[in-house]
Amino acid sequence: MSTKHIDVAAGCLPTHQLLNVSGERTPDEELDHHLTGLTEQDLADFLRDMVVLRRLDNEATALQRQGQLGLWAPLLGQEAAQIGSVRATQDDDFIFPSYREHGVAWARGVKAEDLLSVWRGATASGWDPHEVNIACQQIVIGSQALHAAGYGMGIKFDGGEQVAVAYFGDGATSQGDVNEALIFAASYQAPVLFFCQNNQWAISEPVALQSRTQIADRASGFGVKTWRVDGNDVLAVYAATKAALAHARHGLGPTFIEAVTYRMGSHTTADDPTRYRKNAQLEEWKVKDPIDRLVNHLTVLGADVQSYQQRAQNAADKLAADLREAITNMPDPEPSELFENVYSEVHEPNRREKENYLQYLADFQDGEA
Amino acid sequence: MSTKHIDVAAGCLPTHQLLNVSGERTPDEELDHHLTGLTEQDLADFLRDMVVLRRLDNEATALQRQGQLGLWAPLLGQEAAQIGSVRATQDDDFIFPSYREHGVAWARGVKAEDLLSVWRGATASGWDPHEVNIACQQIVIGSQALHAAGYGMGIKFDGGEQVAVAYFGDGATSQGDVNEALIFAASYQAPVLFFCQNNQWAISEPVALQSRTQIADRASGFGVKTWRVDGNDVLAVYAATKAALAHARHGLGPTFIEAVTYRMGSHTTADDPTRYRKNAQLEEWKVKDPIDRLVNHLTVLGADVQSYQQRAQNAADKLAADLREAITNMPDPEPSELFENVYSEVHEPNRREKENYLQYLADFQDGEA
Amino acid sequence: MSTSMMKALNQSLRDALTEDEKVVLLGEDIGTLGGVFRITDGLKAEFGEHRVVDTPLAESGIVGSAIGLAYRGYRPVVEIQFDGFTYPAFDQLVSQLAKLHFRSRGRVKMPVTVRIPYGGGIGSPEHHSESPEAYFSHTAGLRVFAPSSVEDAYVMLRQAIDCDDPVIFFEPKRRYHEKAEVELRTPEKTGSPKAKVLNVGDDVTVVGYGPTVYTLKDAVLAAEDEGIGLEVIDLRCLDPLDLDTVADSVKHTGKLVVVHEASRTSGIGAEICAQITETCFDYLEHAPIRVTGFDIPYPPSRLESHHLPDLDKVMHAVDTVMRRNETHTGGAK
Amino acid sequence: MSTSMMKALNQSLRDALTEDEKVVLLGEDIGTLGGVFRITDGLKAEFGEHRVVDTPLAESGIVGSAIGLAYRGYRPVVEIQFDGFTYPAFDQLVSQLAKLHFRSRGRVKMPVTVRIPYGGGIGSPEHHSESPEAYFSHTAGLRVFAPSSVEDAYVMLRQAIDCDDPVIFFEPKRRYHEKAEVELRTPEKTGSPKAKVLNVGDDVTVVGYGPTVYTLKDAVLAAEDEGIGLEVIDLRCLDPLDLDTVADSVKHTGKLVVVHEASRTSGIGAEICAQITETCFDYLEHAPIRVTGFDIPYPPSRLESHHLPDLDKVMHAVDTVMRRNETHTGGAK
Ligand SMILES: Cc1ncc(C[n+]2csc(CCOP(=O)(O)OP(=O)(O)O)c2C)c(N)n1
Ligand SMILES: Cc1ncc(C[n+]2csc(CCOP(=O)(O)OP(=O)(O)O)c2C)c(N)n1
Ligand SMILES: [Mg+2]
Ligand SMILES: [Mg+2]
Repeated sequence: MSTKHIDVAAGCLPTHQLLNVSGERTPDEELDHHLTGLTEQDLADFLRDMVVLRRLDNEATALQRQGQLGLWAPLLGQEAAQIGSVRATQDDDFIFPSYREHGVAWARGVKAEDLLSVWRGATASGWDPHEVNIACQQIVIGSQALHAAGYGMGIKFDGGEQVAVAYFGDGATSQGDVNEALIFAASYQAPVLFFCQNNQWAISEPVALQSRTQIADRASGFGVKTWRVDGNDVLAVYAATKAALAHARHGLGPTFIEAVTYRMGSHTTADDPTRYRKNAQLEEWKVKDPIDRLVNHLTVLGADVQSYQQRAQNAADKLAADLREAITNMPDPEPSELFENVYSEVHEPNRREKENYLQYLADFQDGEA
Repeated sequence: MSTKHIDVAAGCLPTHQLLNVSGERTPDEELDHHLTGLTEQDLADFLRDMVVLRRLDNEATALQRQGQLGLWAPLLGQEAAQIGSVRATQDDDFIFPSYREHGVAWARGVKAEDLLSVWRGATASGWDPHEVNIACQQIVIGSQALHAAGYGMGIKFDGGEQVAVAYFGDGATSQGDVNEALIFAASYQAPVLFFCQNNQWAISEPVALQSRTQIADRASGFGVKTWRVDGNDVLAVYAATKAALAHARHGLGPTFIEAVTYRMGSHTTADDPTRYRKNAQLEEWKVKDPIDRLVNHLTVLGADVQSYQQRAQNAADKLAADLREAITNMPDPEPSELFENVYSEVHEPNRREKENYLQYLADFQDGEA
Repeated sequence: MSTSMMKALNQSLRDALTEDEKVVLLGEDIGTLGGVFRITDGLKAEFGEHRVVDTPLAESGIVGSAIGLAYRGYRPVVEIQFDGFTYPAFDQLVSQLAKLHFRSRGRVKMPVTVRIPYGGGIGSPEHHSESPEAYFSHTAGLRVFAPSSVEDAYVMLRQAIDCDDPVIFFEPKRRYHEKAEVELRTPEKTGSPKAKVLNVGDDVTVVGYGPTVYTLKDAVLAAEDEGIGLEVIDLRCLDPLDLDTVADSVKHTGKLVVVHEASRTSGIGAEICAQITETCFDYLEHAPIRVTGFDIPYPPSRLESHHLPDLDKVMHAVDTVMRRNETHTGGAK
Repeated sequence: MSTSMMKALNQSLRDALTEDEKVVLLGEDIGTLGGVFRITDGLKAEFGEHRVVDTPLAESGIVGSAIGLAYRGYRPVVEIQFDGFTYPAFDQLVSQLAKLHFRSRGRVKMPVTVRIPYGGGIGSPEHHSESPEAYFSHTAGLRVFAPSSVEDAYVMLRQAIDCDDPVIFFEPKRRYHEKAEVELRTPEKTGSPKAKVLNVGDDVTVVGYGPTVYTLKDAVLAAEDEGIGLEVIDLRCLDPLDLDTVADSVKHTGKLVVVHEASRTSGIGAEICAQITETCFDYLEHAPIRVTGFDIPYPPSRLESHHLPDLDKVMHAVDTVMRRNETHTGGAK
């Protein structure tokens, strides 16, 4: 790594943390009240979510290794950032995710095999956006931030109570589109939450290459209300998201959250992180593991952690088995699908192309061609 | 104008002013020393520059009205922002202007008729960028900011002492490219000055539509050292530009200046500002006129203002007469130019296309076709 | 009633805004100013700032936020101020707008209309005279409309807005002031417009669209003087291309000239010539030829008359396919 | 010595960096990682971070800053990580890079090479398998190179970097691992590569480039079995198109099949068919036809084998122009 990117300017914004590494609750004047009403059962549910999610992620990686998926983008280490935020949303808040928000989609009810079907190359989209209020996953870095801005403008125009939420990474903040999205959302004071998972890396590039300030400080410059939170602290993420959504619902406009986390795994199954980052960094972050953190907290609270863990484990086992079964039996799509949904109303050249190709295939099978 | 854009967040950055409206020098701890060495003669030269420039601008508008130019983008009111900044640069600092920086190009030695030839539609470029160290004028809003970032990266890579300077407007700050340029320049700590003339309007759109914070505050969020200055105060502009260039030359990276000014005229000769802005605003800004300001200052200093003004007037008269003469006699380009410089090395289809068309024209003149 | 194309477009937007509250307009300077071409004149005053929206100066932002609005159930109509400023939005147009219906397996509709005043001939500076239609014709998932007449401007814009697919709507800006006696009626059907035979003739099929159609109408008269009958076809829709209409004509005339302002190489003319050669090979008496802009950046305006297809170039091409001038291929290259 | 295309490209960059200190590489992940395809492997270590530059994640930023570097006298070589991520840079490519030489009346040179790994067939997710070459072929001011072989990869990349005009350099990513016995030698001339006849044959001219050329080589053998002689031409350069070589061949064979992965409508195949019809009209025994990707967004990878031109589709097209299958036009549409 080059020296020129090390001296990042000290940020103005503090990093909110509600749980320290030992799982103790640390007070936070601004965010504490957003935890009001959260029960031990809720915490246990967070734990189950994160454990199941980690298992889903592991299973997907394994399935990729076995040739069942074309690729997979692990979320290992980002469970709290995803679960803490999505669990703070309402079901009718509309989410615009990138390609790594498996946890967000799953928590909203998308089936694991539907999630994976896209990575298998069997389909272009794993869910119906209007059913789960999550847009199609986005691969083009940063594009979805503008869609969220537009959706938020729509909420504002029609007087809705919802919030549009864009998820993206630290690398994405360098794209023009993300910056334009901040500008649009700010200009119309639209109810949009920009949720940035700063996992320290954009493939092989450290976050300091993208920004010499804290990413959260960047957003402030746009006049967007911003929080920087410990992204491995599910309570801090949850509380900040609650705060941001409340801000939007009060008509106060867009917000930004930088969730400081770490991509513990490879960028995708095609990536080899040993080529560009030191093991020491990984070790440092292991200590901050989001699941351990919550387990510690439940322990501090004196809860029956083991039974919660057991329950989570059972759910994870079941999910993994079902998932493997579903994926390994997933049929390939029919060739006719190639031509479907290119247009919402079939047009003549589209119709002919389909007809010709299916005829060609049929002739071929007849041994004619 | 819609109400939702009125409550712009109060900025953090102060607006530097070295001359108040009456022409009195107001102290400024940060910028004062950048005026060291500036003589009364220099001030008189600034005055001449601004007077000549205003005349050039008026003459161009008149020539457009008379059909000699296709279009013109007046700079009326922005003379101090342009002259103050360009006079602070070194000749080998490389400038990336937009389409309104007539003053910048002219001050660097571009002939008035060469400037206007582009607006006449006679040529694609009025100067040789490598001769005057100014890139071709840029119409696509914001693009040139990235070119400046790249040029600055080049200076950094080859250890040069120069600075790359990008000029753009308030509207341009909404373009992805300008934001990406800030990111690139900051990432490499490249010697780049982003000079934004906030003239309050992007055609019919008020600056508050583009940004709810002061534009200068936006730049700070990128970790770029920033000044906000009274753009109608030639001394403040000059001093801030000196400060920014020194910053870059000391290897401290990119800087940003927001010069707060006003577009006193129409966006272009095709525009009718009465459709979207109140006369009262114009009247308000007339009081802050940059030329009057400097005249007042010279008066305060006890200088022989009248003789300076006379000298400026004479220079302006001469320029206007020469310019009119040159433009009205400017020949149209030859059709063969259509095909030249599409590639630096002519290739076969390009050669054939030219040959065919010139032959077609020749036949046509022979009455054959 | 005599109406200009500008007024027809304005009325089309007004009627769409009136009939469907989900229609919203987005663009630079389209609100208070009414657009630099005044196409949206008066609409903000009439429908309010939440229906006619002045946007920050960022084309990717405009198209990207229109996509978000479509996700929300809106029917956004976007104005790109000039053709040459389409490209900052290219990624949103090509990777998002064009593909989202396919990506979502039909679950998300993208009824977004992108209005682009295009083409040259108005003495403008660089980037104000481009014809980028081929880029979109090559991009699956988009429809591309290119009206040439006052009536079509009205009707096809209504159709574009009603269409559940994204439509790139090219307005021939140098014809904005053309007038016609028309009654502006709400179209009955959406879908994509078909090509239209504007003049029936026996000798040469001449195909154009948008701003060049007026030139082709002049050519009909000029050719008549020479005893040549031109069958003139206005394509109207560039994607999907309705080449059945063209093929029917070429089967009759045996000769084809295609005209557009855009650069020649890999332009839409190439596609038309290639397809017609496929479908009409045995009928062709001469290779289909093209009259187009040159393969150069759009030139300074004092040279643009050379760059643009004009009556002389079209007639020269007609003579060529009629085998009346054998020496060289001239303007048609 | 047996070399892979990846290694040849890597060596080409290394040699260019060594010979001219003004050559700099820019891109995402090209430094420490050596690029997601490892084409720049080891170069940052060898030449330093001011020659091999990891950039922030912004394609417009990459191309725009390369333009600035070119103004400063550099010869930037840009990597776009995957074809589908070219579009955010489209404005800088089309309105700036392509036009600056013209705009400056020849005073500014833009010797920028934009490397784009392109095409499908590697089982990737969306946006990783596109073939956007037609967009650039339609854009005057750019050159477009598309090598197919290991040797060409080396030589043409050197030529691209040496060229004073901007070159969009398309690398056939699914052939990166192809190997050949070659000696990598510095080319003598710059300018644009000419088309190359890879196989001489009497019956049908088959034209391709980049990733499809391997398929065409297979077709030669398959056709031979059927007693058909294919003349296979590798275009190598897509702008300027060297169609003299193709025309010479078609004048001999009378039949043309053009093959590419990109969608068919307004693709480069259309231009080739249109031009060849113009120049070879009297020689053609059948309309030129195309074997291309469909007019659809690139499909999910489990369907991509249907979308891509393959041996069967090429042979089907050969049979069609040989008038051996009359019932329908099938894969060649
Ligand atoms: C426009 C665009 N450019 C390049 C890529 C290739 N790419 C995929 S992921 C990635 C890094 C993204 O980093 P970040 O935004 O931090 O998200 P993370 O992967 O860390 O979740 C890159 C460069 C892309 N998908 N889209
Ligand atoms: C990419 C792009 N979009 C739109 C335009 C049309 N346009 C020309 S000038 C202008 C306003 C620019 O405002 P600002 O940046 O404030 O500069 P000013 O004109 O005030 O100097 C617009 C929208 C353009 N030239 N480029
Ligand atoms: Mg990241
Ligand atoms: Mg302005």
